[in-house]
Amino acid sequence: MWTFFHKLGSPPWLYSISGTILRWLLPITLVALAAGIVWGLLFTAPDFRQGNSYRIIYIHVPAAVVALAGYYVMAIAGAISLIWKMKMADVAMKACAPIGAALTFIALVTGSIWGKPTWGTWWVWDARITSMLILLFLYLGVVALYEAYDNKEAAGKACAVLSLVGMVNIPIIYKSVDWWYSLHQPASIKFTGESSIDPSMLYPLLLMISAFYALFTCCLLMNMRAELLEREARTNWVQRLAKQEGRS
Amino acid sequence: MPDTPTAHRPLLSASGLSLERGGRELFSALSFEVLPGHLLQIEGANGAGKTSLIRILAGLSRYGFTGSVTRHAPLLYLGHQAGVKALLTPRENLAWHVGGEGDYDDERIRDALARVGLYGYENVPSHALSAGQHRRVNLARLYLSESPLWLLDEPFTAIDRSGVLDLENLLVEHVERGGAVVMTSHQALQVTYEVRFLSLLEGLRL
Amino acid sequence: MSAPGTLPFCLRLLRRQLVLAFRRPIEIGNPLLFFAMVVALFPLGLGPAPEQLSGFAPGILWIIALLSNLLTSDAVFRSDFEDGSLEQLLLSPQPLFLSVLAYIAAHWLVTGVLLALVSPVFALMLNLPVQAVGVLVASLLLGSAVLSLVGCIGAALTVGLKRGGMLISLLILPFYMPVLIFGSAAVQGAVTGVPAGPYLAILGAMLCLAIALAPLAIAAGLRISVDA
Amino acid sequence: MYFDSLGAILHMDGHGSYVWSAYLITLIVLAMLLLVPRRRQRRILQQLDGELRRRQGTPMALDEES
Repeated sequence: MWTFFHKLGSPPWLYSISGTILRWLLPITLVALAAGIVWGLLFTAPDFRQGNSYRIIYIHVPAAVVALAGYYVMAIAGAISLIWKMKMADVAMKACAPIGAALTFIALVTGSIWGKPTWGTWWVWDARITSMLILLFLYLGVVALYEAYDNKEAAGKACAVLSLVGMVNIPIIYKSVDWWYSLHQPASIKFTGESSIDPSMLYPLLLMISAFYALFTCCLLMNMRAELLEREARTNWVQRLAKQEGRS
Repeated sequence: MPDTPTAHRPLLSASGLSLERGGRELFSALSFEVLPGHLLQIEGANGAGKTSLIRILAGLSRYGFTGSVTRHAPLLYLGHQAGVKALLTPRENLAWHVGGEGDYDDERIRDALARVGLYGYENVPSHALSAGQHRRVNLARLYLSESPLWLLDEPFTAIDRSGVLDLENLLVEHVERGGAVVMTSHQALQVTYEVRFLSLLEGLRL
Repeated sequence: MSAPGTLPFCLRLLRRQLVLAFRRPIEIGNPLLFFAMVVALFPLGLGPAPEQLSGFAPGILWIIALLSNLLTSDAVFRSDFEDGSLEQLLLSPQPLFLSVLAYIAAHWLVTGVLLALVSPVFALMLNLPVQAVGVLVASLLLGSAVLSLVGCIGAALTVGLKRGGMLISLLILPFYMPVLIFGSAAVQGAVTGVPAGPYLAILGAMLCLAIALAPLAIAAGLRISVDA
Repeated sequence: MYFDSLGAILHMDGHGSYVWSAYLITLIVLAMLLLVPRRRQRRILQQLDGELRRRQGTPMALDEES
């Protein structure tokens, strides 16, 4: 366990192992993503109430699920960097924020587009959308805080604290928004319950969720690799790498 | 409490301290111990990392360096800023100090302020005092403090000639009592006591 | 002579912060003035119809209280950071968790409590039904303590930054939202005759959680800010 | 395949514009997510390589300069 941690803490090792992982994971992810999109768009029957517009679910729900999970990944990485002072956790945490923000953005935009044919309006203050909006604010707060610090090491620590505070708060925020929505519930608007989703719709959805998770991992690793190179620019292994690969 | 100082037990020990800023190595593998009776002056040009080192020693800098610092005794740190609130009087500044070192009664505070040449200024609002007098209020903490280990960053800044003399005497008194002082300063100490020098590049020397 | 006990030390810090605040009364008056001015904005923006205003009053009052709290929380640690007192606080032998609570208590007393106490005046100006005024004050008292605790997290994380003013709002506002939801719901409930007890209990629960956890984050944030 | 023709795919019973725009935006954002770190990585390596060559002062660099 400890040696594994030590290895994780070694930048050249992390760089090379993440390169190997990416070589396999990235193609698989792209194929799964393409397959899921084609399946969801072309090979499933439309929803009996919402018609074809429900096909947006295949990107909206995965983006939302992974965006939320991404915040927890970020907070856990932050906790590791604070407790064990592991620099790689810092790098991972920093890389999570923009990806999570982008996924949250996707979830919001697709939700809004979905809302137009379903509810007849681009934006509804529904519990889930409101929660996603707050999640976007949380992500952007982390990005803004990171950018505001000149000392990047301090920036990482500060963002780690902020993301931990966010992790404690997210369940509270989600529960309160849920409760708030049930208090003010406009009667007619409701999702078709996802619990009763038909298997023929569920399988492509599960595929897409997995693909989004894989995509998140790929982006995370790629961002970490770039960040590693920048932080370790003065070391021998990066300079060797630059000689090999920089001249293309 | 420096009552029976065991001369060989260090008050502070640093091992393998290295610091890099902006790709430049300020110091590396710096190891030393501060024993009771030591008067240690950190040497180096502007930007050499003196303040960084003293902040690491105090425990204010916790990231960005390698090596370890162990503090075995309560310490008193005086930094660049005076830490004096303009809205409080010198007496209140000392009595309610956020450092939380001790309960000082008015008499002790009056004595300490008198020692730094602020007799009669106890209840004047600090915004009526000059920058040098703010620093003196801060230095009055040295007369109140019972911490054996003092970390002083440029204590002579904005202090006039007689103030410097008083302060030098105080430092010697403190180390003779079994305390220890680690300080940075651009000027050489005019004291008869043995001063140790810590060069950021070469390490400890006499 | 030895170091003072933790409780006396914290009370001394509290007293220091309160004296500092009261020696500059304008700083205490500013949030109240802000409250009054923004209250005046709403009739101008929404129209003066009393029924409409009274419908929005719980939300309006809570949002303004939240904003004035937010605007003042930036200053909690700033002057101590600038004059070096914060370094001394971090080096003090006292537990930082509790000394930080003293700072927050002072902030709560001079903003939250004061706002809660004057809020009935503004509630009447916005035609809030009289039976809801008591709940408004109670919810503001409880809620503003949570706001102070959470706001100080943002203050601690941004105190070292030159341009922290706007940033703190971005960091902290999302965490204010649950407090806003339950605080304004309590007042809304009182208007429609729903017992406010459960809402206040939830606010109290949030307060307990915040007291237990926020000082940890604030202490960590202060250490990072002083380090940077 | 659920749809009969390309036209039906694009139209989707009137919801086509919503569905397709949602997918398009998503794909653009995802593509950016993947391309930005890749470009950043390449840029860092190139800059570093240039820096190293400058420091060594190879004749190649002189030729390019003239």
